[in-house]
Amino acid sequence: MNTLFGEKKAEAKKIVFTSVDQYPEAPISLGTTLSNFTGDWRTFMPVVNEDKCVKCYICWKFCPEPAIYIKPDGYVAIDYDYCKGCGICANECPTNAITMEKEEK
Amino acid sequence: MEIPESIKKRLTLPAEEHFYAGHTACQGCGASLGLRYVLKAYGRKTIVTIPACCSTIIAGAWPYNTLDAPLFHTAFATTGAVISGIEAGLKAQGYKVKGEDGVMVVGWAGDGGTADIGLQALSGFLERGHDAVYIMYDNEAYMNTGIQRSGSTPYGAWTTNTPGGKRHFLEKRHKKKVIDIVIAHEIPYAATASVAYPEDFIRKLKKAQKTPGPSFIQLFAPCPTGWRSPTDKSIEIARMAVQTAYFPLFEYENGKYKINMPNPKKEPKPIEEFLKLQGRFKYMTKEDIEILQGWVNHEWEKLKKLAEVFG
Amino acid sequence: MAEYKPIKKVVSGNYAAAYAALHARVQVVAAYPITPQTSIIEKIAEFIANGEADIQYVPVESEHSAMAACIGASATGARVFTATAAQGLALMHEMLHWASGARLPIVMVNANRALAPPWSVWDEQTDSLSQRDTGWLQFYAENNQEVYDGVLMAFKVAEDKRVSLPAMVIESAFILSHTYDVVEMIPQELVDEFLPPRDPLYTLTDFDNPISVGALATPNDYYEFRYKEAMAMERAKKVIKEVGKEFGERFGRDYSQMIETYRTDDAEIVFMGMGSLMGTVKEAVDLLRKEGYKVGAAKVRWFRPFPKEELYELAKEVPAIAVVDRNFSFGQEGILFNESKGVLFNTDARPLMKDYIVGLGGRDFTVNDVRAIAKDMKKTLEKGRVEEEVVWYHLKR
Amino acid sequence: MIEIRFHGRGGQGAVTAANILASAAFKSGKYVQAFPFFGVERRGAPVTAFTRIDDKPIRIKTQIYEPDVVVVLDPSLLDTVDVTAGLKDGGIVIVNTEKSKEEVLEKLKKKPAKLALVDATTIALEILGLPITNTAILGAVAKATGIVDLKYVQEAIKETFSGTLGEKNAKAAEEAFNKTVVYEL
Repeated sequence: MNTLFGEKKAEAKKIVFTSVDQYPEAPISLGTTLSNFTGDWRTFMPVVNEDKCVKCYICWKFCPEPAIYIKPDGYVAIDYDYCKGCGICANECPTNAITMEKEEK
Repeated sequence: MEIPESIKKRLTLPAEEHFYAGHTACQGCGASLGLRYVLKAYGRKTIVTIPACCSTIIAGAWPYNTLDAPLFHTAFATTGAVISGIEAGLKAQGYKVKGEDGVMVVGWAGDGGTADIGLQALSGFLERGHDAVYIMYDNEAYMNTGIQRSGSTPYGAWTTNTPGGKRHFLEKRHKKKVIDIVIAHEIPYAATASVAYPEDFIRKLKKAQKTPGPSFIQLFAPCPTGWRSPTDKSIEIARMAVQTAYFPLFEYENGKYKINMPNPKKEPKPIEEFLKLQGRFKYMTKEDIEILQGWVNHEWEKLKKLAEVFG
Repeated sequence: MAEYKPIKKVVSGNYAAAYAALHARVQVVAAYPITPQTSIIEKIAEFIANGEADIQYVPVESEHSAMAACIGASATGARVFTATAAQGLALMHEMLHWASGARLPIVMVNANRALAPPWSVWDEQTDSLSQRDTGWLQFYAENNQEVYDGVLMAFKVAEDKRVSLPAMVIESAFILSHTYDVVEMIPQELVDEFLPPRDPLYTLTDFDNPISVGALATPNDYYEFRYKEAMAMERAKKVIKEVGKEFGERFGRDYSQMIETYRTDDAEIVFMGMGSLMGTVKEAVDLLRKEGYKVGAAKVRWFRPFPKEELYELAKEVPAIAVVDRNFSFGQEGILFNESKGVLFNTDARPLMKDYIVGLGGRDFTVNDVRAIAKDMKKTLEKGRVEEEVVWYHLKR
Repeated sequence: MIEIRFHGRGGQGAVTAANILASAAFKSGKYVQAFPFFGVERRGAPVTAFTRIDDKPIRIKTQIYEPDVVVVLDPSLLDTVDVTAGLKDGGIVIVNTEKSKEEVLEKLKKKPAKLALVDATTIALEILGLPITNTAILGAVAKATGIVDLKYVQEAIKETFSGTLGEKNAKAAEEAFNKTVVYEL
């Protein structure tokens, strides 16, 4: 699976309770935020140009989500389910291999 | 997805990720990056305490947890006290706390929760010498409540309760030097760090882990929403804060000061380089900028002197 | 079960509390000094200094931090104890909610003390009663023995998974805290049998399955957690009675009643109140009985959860109840009186009820005062109606 | 029930005396209660402390208004405090003083049934090297009232003060016991 969180992401699900009996006794968490796809916050989407990418991983380093992952071939890719489109990756990329493009929705 | 070993070697940060995506931080949030780095450094054998702040939300609304580590949400003023209690509770039950294989007890609080309402609890924590790490992520205002000034807000900054306008009413107080207050407690290890320099930050986190007793790191973490800055500029702004010596990176270790960045032998960049990237400073007059530059110069000289005398 | 041979000691209420904490094998104590609580923590510090106790002691910089540190420690699964009074309790207020909301069974002794201004260090219950909505169980001790027993029972009730809520054991400033009295202590191995190590509802130390505690809950979820807490408090009544009964079976002092009644069977007038003043009331009841008054006493041991059912059982048999409130809610009346009346509203129990505000700020409340109240109450009974509902009994007129 | 009131000055140990007396009585099988007047007195100010002794558990939680016994640790208090206030008929007054019976009686507003005098200060200075009279005076209490045996007083003293300090204080009590003069009035 092409994502940073792999199986965890696949297993993540929304937890919604319809009866008080389903709630835990104390307010403790029951899952991760991986079920929350924040990709729809995005206006501009980062697009990676592998021809320019030098595999420095600066974009990976500075992604606040994190939504950038490293593929087996060493190039980076973006998990658009989570990427909010902040543009830090594009701004920090030393070779301008990432561009922010208006997203068709 | 597992990163290939050949690539892992080339990464400048730990490959392991213990900070889940899907969190609800604003676009370009410096604080969320900071949390990501903390968990990279310490892994999941870490108990994190977060008081009221943006990270309360970032870390996940019930029933979700953004952290792949135990997390206790607590009241605004209490970070220092709660981590003291967690450390005591762990020790009482025979856990090793801090050190390479110990449980890491981490307080993660904003500047308001540290410089203002949580200052007393912070002081108590430092003074008593608990084995825990307190990280103040500094975005220079109460961002979670909607951008109000804190003790850590710099001179000249617009906030919603120090608004710039026709009558020119801006923040007229200089940034509170929380790190200096912390150092006055003469704890074993204190440092400043920036999300623009994660390798440096993680090195400092590791040092804090190895050093027995309380450690404190003040982490500069831009907030595009509150700073009225473009979301893609967060790292650039944080870098500029260091390069202008507005927020120099240094360490205080066993009584000795060490400046990491910028280079003390070189003239820092003018403060305007930092200010111009952010809308919050747009109401500042030329005189205001001079006043702020004067403060930066004074503090920078002071730090250099400290590093020279107690280096 | 080993045979129970009590160890009798002459100790202050504060020392009784400290010994109880020691015998309960508390693991963490975080506290801040305040008169008249201080000697509890001093005594515990002395236990530690003498090597009699293995306790992580956190001398914090405020009561707000004291409760915060207790909360942190309790969330790791440790057994946690603290103590405070008045101003300190008020400063803790925010964190009291936190402890109960996070369902942490911390036990705290509060030495009832009047709130300033004007400054006072003397007895009054308004400090603890104004925390009645924080989700803490509240046990009011009549004497030093009940302070000791109360702390041990409070841990057992609070830590019961059906409850998992914090508990406050309340003693009177000086009248108990600094008064030396004979206390029967329980040998350690028998305390251990009664109170096994804590088995927490959750802990922060499960690193393989990490949880967050207390995250933001939206209007869609918050409500259910409050209901859960309300039900836990309701279940606490049953647990209190079970634990109180077990305590009686093991150690001879039965606490299965949340309201302890004294000579109420044929009583026309029952004095109802909480804490140390009820000792004086019982003494007065004996004297007044000899003088021909048909009087009895009802001591409310647990104010939270409020023993509604027991109060109803009492009220339906008794023509008149004189509530002695060492507390006051401004804009209303004495707090026990107020709550008691409320409990009876939808029942067929309709005793004449009057509220006597007594002993605020440590004003001494004596046998003669109880006699005067009995006389006044008798007049009310003869008239068959309550004319003056709230009486500021000691007021200089 | 016997109710005893101690008058002293802050720092002289009146409260400790009340507690030790209670412990001693407890050792002889009694129920006891001991407490200070709940004030905020500092060192040197007049202080009051109380002990109740009974054959059955003591429930009453009020201050003592009508004592059976009054113990005065500091003779100068006779001039400033009405030490016999509320003293029961048939009551006993015990005073640490070097003055004569007549001189003391002149200062008392109410004549007790029994007056016991001892120069506890001199005894304390000789044995302890300090003018702290709270343990010595308990010897006088044992002698004048018979409420409690001297040996229990000494045991209770040794439990309160460990080691040589306990031994010395116990000796002071014994010395005072022997030197106390009791007048039936």
